[in-house]
Amino acid sequence: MKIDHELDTFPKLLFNRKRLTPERPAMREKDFGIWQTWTWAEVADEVRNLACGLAASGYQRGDKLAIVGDNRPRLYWGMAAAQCLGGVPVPLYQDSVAEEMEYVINHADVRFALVEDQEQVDKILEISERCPKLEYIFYDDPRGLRHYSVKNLSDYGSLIEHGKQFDSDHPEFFSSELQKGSGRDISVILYTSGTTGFPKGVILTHRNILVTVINSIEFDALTEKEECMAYLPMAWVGDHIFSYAQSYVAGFCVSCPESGATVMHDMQEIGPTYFFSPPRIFENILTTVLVRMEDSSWIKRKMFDYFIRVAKRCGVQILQKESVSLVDRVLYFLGNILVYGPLKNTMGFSRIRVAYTAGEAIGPEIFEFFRSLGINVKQLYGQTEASVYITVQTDNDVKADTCGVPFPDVDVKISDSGEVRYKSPGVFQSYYKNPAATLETRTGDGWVSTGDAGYFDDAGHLKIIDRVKDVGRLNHGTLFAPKFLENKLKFFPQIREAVTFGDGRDYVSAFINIDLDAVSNWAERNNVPYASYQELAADSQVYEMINDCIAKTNADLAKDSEISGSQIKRFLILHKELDADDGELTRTRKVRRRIISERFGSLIDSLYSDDTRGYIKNEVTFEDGRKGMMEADLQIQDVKTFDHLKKAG
Amino acid sequence: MFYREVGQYKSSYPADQAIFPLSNDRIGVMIILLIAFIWPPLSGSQYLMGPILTQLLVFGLAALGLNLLTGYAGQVSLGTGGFMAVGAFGCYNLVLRLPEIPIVIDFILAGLMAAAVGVLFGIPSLRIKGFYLAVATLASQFFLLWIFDHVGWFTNYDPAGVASAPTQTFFGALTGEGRALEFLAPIDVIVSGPNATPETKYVLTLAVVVVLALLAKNLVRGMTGRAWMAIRDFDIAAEIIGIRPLRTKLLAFAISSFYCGVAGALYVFTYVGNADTEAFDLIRSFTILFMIIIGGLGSVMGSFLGAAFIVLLPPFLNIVASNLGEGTLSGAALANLELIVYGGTIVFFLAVEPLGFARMWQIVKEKLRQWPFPY
Amino acid sequence: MKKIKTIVLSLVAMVVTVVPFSVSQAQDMEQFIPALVYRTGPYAAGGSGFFGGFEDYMALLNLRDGGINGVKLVWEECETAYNSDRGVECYERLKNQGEHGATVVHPLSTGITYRLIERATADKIPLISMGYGRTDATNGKVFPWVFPLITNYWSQNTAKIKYIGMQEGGMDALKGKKIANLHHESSYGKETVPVLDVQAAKYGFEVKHYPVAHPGLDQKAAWLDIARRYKPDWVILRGWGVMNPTALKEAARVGFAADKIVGVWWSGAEEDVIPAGKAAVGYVAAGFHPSGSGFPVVEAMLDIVHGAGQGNISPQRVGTIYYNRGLVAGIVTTEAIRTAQGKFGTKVLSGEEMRWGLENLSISAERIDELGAAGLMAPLTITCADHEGGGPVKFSRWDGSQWVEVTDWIETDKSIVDPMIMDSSMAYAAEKGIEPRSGMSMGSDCG
Amino acid sequence: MDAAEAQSHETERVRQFKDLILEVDGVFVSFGGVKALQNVGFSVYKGEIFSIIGPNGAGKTSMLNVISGFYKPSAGSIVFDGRDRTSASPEQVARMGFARTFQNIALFKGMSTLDNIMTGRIVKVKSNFLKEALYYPARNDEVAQREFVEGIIDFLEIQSIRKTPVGKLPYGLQKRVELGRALAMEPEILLLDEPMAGMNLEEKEDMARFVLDVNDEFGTTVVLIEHDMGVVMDISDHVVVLDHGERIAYGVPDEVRTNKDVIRAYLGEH
Repeated sequence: MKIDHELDTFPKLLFNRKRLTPERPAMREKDFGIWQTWTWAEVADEVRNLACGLAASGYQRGDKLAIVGDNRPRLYWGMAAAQCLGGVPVPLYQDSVAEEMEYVINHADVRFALVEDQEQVDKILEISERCPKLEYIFYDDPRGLRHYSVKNLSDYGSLIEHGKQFDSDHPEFFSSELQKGSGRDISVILYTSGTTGFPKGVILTHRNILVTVINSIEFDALTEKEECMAYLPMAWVGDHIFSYAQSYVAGFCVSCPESGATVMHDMQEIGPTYFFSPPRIFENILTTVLVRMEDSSWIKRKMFDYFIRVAKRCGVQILQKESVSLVDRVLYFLGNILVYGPLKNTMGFSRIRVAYTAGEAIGPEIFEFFRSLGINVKQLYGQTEASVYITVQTDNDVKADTCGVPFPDVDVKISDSGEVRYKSPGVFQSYYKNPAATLETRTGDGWVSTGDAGYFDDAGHLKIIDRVKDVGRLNHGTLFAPKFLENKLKFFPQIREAVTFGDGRDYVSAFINIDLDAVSNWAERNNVPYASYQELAADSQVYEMINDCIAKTNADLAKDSEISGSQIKRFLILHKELDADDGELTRTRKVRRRIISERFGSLIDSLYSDDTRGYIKNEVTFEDGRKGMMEADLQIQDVKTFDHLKKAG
Repeated sequence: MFYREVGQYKSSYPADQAIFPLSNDRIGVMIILLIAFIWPPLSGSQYLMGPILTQLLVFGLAALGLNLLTGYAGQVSLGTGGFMAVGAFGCYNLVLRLPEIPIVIDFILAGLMAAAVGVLFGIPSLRIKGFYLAVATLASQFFLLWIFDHVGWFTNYDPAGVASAPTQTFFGALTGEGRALEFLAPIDVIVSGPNATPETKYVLTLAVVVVLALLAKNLVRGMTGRAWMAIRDFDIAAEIIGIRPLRTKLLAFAISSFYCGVAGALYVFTYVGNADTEAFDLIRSFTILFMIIIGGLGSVMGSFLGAAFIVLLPPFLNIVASNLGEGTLSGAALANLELIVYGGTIVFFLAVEPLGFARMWQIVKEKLRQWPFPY
Repeated sequence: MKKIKTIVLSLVAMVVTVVPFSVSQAQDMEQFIPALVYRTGPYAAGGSGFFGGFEDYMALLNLRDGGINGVKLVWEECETAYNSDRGVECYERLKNQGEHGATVVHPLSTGITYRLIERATADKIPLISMGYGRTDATNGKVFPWVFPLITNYWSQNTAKIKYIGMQEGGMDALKGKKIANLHHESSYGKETVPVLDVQAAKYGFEVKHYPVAHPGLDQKAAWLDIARRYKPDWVILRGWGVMNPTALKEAARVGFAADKIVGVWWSGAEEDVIPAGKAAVGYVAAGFHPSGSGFPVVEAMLDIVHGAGQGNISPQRVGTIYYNRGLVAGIVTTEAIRTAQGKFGTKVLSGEEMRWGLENLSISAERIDELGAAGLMAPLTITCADHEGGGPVKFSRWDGSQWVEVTDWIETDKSIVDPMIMDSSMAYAAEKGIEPRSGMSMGSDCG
Repeated sequence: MDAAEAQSHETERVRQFKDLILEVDGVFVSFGGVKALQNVGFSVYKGEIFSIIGPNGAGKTSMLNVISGFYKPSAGSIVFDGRDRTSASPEQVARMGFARTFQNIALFKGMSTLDNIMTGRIVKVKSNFLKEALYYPARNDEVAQREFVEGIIDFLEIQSIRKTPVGKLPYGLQKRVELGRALAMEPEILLLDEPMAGMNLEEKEDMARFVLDVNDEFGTTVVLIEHDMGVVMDISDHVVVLDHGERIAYGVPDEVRTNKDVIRAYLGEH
């Protein structure tokens, strides 16, 4: 892949867009009740002013600009502006607590910060004493900040004004800075949340990202006509690639929702053609769909169930243009009018041409559900360190349980220990100020370790089982892949989170988090009184319901000889929701197994004893940030297991 | 179910405030209008065009007029028949005495006459409200009809007091030889009188009603409509934000009467062909009040739905009854059955869905939008 | 519940749009006649009685004779509730039924007649307004399609003044007399105002018009004025429906003698007097036919039609004024069909052929006898120019239980009516730009 | 950078004003024999937050009704910006630059939040009904009003209820919408009739925040009535205390708080 030297950085691409399609929309944001729209020409001019404003404040090449906030156009422009000046944007998770933020700001040597609103300003002011390198804070939304008399704290508007002034005083400055940029420059530093220890700053150059992005645009034939929503955290590599980098190359418009709470509604309005999301979003959508259907009238429910069965039977085949019987085709057509179409409409998925799920494995049932409706969801296996793309599924060759084939220009191999390793033009430069970790991940031969266990199937598709360190074996030798089991459980709308144990044990057992939305809805309809999550979780009827779900999972597991032995024998329902504030989940809501084992050790012991109850007491963080002790005595239930039935022949 | 709203985002306020923000609705309305303009004339059914559709449109327009006053501005009126009569006899006299004027201008002038009369009878609304205002408006009903009954000039001294629509072409006598609009003569058509075709009359009525309905919709979604609704919902609060009560109410009376007046003119010229004061009696006023109650107060579409219900239900029941009841029920029983069903249906809607058809339609639409979900 | 409502509503909406336009297939040799009936509302007695007799007579012909020369008579009712708009709707709905559309229409309402004149003219369907409707339509040259058969309002009025004159002892005695014209405030009620004014001028009496608003229940003020202030010698009651018994009761209340009240024939039915009870005794009303069931044709109705269970009204009402009026309407209508068949052959007639039949209708005394209707109606001859036939009027007095004829047929005064009809109809022709038919002889062939 | 500086906006509100905007002088109001207001007078400075407080039945709402033109005082005068406006009608008062809210919420229940606030722009509209009927001639004006109103919706953080009929909103939000409608009038003086009545502490604080923000961001003079002294004292620049229709104290909050008559009026002895 060759990159034109004229277009080897994102700012250069931006100004290229201004030349090519000045009047096409570049960004939209729902604000003041309508979708405010900016064209490429407007964005380019705004970025120029912004960059000049930064320069006027003393921004130097190589300086880091922290970006904190929800997906707002101005924050994206801030990234581009920093890049214009040869600086490096460092997007931070907007819901990080002050301490997390402090670490990253200090570690990344951040001098400037562009933040969204008063909330973020307050957070940064709180830690500003401990962040001596941080000099300037700019904010987007002046609400409530008008009377803050803090030095070097100023609003976006005055930044732009200064920029205009600076630009007219130094008319050559901007262009020369723009031209100084090269593809080898650092484009962005993205801090990976990491399941253990401090976050690591992944350094990606313009070239890293560009090559991958250009390949991906070719791969999915993306055009400037795509519609895309920017709703995932800006600090996540996925958002950086999909909502920023690809847009600048392909020229499509990126839309920012009004707020986090209105994403689904805003998505329905925009109707993305190109969509990217971690499996969790798809899970949530499916749960919402099923819960809402429960409240529908009997006729509608029957109709829904019937046509979903039809879709299960032939939907995927129709999507993949395989041959399907005429009857099914007609039924599917009918179903499309009555169910699939309206469903996609309410989900905002009607116009989707390409959608990706990545970040972790998606439950096959969930995945098939969306594909059977005719939504072209594909799986992608990637990492921040690879500028996302490692393997990807091609249209019409999609299997629910694989991650597809290696992406163009990417080499993938499986190490002796079963670990997936890869090499690609997108591979990161290093972890910022962490050579040891860099060396550990990207070994001298240029191959990068992913930490995931997997293998290629006969068709050459990569299958990921679990984290290398998490895959274990039961005492009788059966493979124990916790995430695989957990995903199966999480398909049930009643189950929000599951944590399974089994490595080095005699059998598999599980912690369950019920889904409060789904279960409380059920409880209201069945007159089950409850006052809190804790009460609902301890309800015997709820236990029964979950028991059924697990039994169904066991029946499913029994079909496959490899994993039949890992059926779940015992489980309990946790009295609290696993929470990122307690460290039980990562900010991207991945389960932190080690911490959970530590925090709930006594319960795990009970699961592997004959006890019918387990006792636990530990510290929790409440929503308002206070901490407190919580204790509970939880019921433990056995679940029915099944013998593996060998298929005849 | 049929709504596909994905991708219908609004990037400007005019688009957000459009009458039909959803393209589905827009397309639907366009199709309905297209069918309405093309199908009945093609079908050639005079019954469909005349007593069914033209009647519906004429009374729908009158109901719309009353709805602007009662549904939007909250001023109850029982003078609808009177205002229609002003339009009807006004237009009759205009055409009779000034045949040069194109008919559409006559309609507008007739509407303006009704508006002037409406303003006059709206003056008490400053002091009295609700039921008492309704009674006061009765005065206009009686007074106006009395005038038309007793001043022979209005009916051109017809012995039976019947104003019979003269033959009039679209552009009026102005297309006559040597007149200003002579060049339009080849495309001029007869729109009233015995020689006007049902097609012409229907299409003209439809066009007038569509235009007026659009104007009404624009009014009620604009500041005028908001001022009316403010007066309706809370007159003291309306005053405190600078709304002038008298002006606002009188404007409502004027515009409402304008619509009723045009409806009256259409009644004479494109629907029945003639009218006496019987056509605009108190029962008519009540019927139109029923229309907006059943159709939905404060809804432009509801006015027409209510008119459709009141206008179409009797013939519908009559037809159904005479088709089903051949030999099983005597004619008298059938006729009474019709009354029972008719009255029962009205009571049913008043009790079960007091906000009328418009609200029901909204619910249905919401259901279709949420389909297959319940909410 | 809401869902069911939705479904029902959508069904209703569908049916409303579909049903009216399904045209019922006409079968062979059926002459279709619409019946714009009103069986509900304040005027139900008139509508149900008239069409009871009218339909019974058609049923009689069908049952007894197999129709007219083998052509069956069929009809369909449409309820107008005496409402003009609904009358128009019914007319439009029924006018295209039958092989050649409606043969003839009896609007049975002056208001509806007015609304239909232009439509029927355009549709070429004869409109028979027997004893009501637009008087100047008598001029067949201007109104080729409208037939106020037997006798029109103005003619009737001249007979009424003659009757009053007779009671006063000659027309000269009318000089200086005062007559109050208490009329229904509608096109029907107002129709005789001009002719009364003309007669008042001619005979030197004074007339004052008292309009009564629909439905006519509130006449207190009018009667107070009549009895206390105006003190007329005679009151002409031009009422309709419930207005009539109300008027009689009000008259009794203010002490105005019932025998000084002369009613028109829409105020002279049993239903108009029975509710007034004693107040009605002595009241005189005009009529162009008597009541009673003693006529052979009425007896045949009871025997054959009601005997076969195919009556269109309760048997008790057979022979009442309205019933007999419908019967007479049936006779003139079917005789016109017979006349037209004579010219055009035995077949289903078109509206134009029916008009020929009407314009050449001649019912002689012998024919009336043959029909079993002797005494029920006077002989009748219609021509192209004269759509009335100049029928005479009889007066009857209510004796508390039945109508007793008090006069023989009184001829109407053509010398007053004809010029007025000519003026009025020619004014209409001028306003509407109608070229009166010309070149017609008063003979039989109207072309 | 000094974090402590960030708190500077929380410092004591001792502000200086120089221009009088509203002078109420010797106002008497009575209904039948009941004297609602007796010789009440005070002055409001441009840009301040002015509170009228007092126990129940003190005549606070009567005072507000006099200012907003519902009551005509039998004696006394009201001078706004140097002009006497004692006998102006409510609608004239509104057009002069007064906006008010009501204790018992006077929203237009049949309309959405957006439409309710839009009605507040009626005094600013230049188009007329003919232009509106034709739509296009009035469109730019309508859009301009909408833009202004969206700013208020954003300011009051009620975006999510923009198109909800106000009748369906909870009490606290209705109060906010009513405030929004008043703000839409771009008033010189904002009259608030017990804006925090019936609210819980959190809602009260929110409302106090909005009142302060309005005063700060738009420079609007605020005259508010409150029964409860607590929250009001913190945000007011001047306070007048009424009791039984008479003025018993007038001054800056600290003076008023310690006034013996005020303490007595609030502690009882009615």
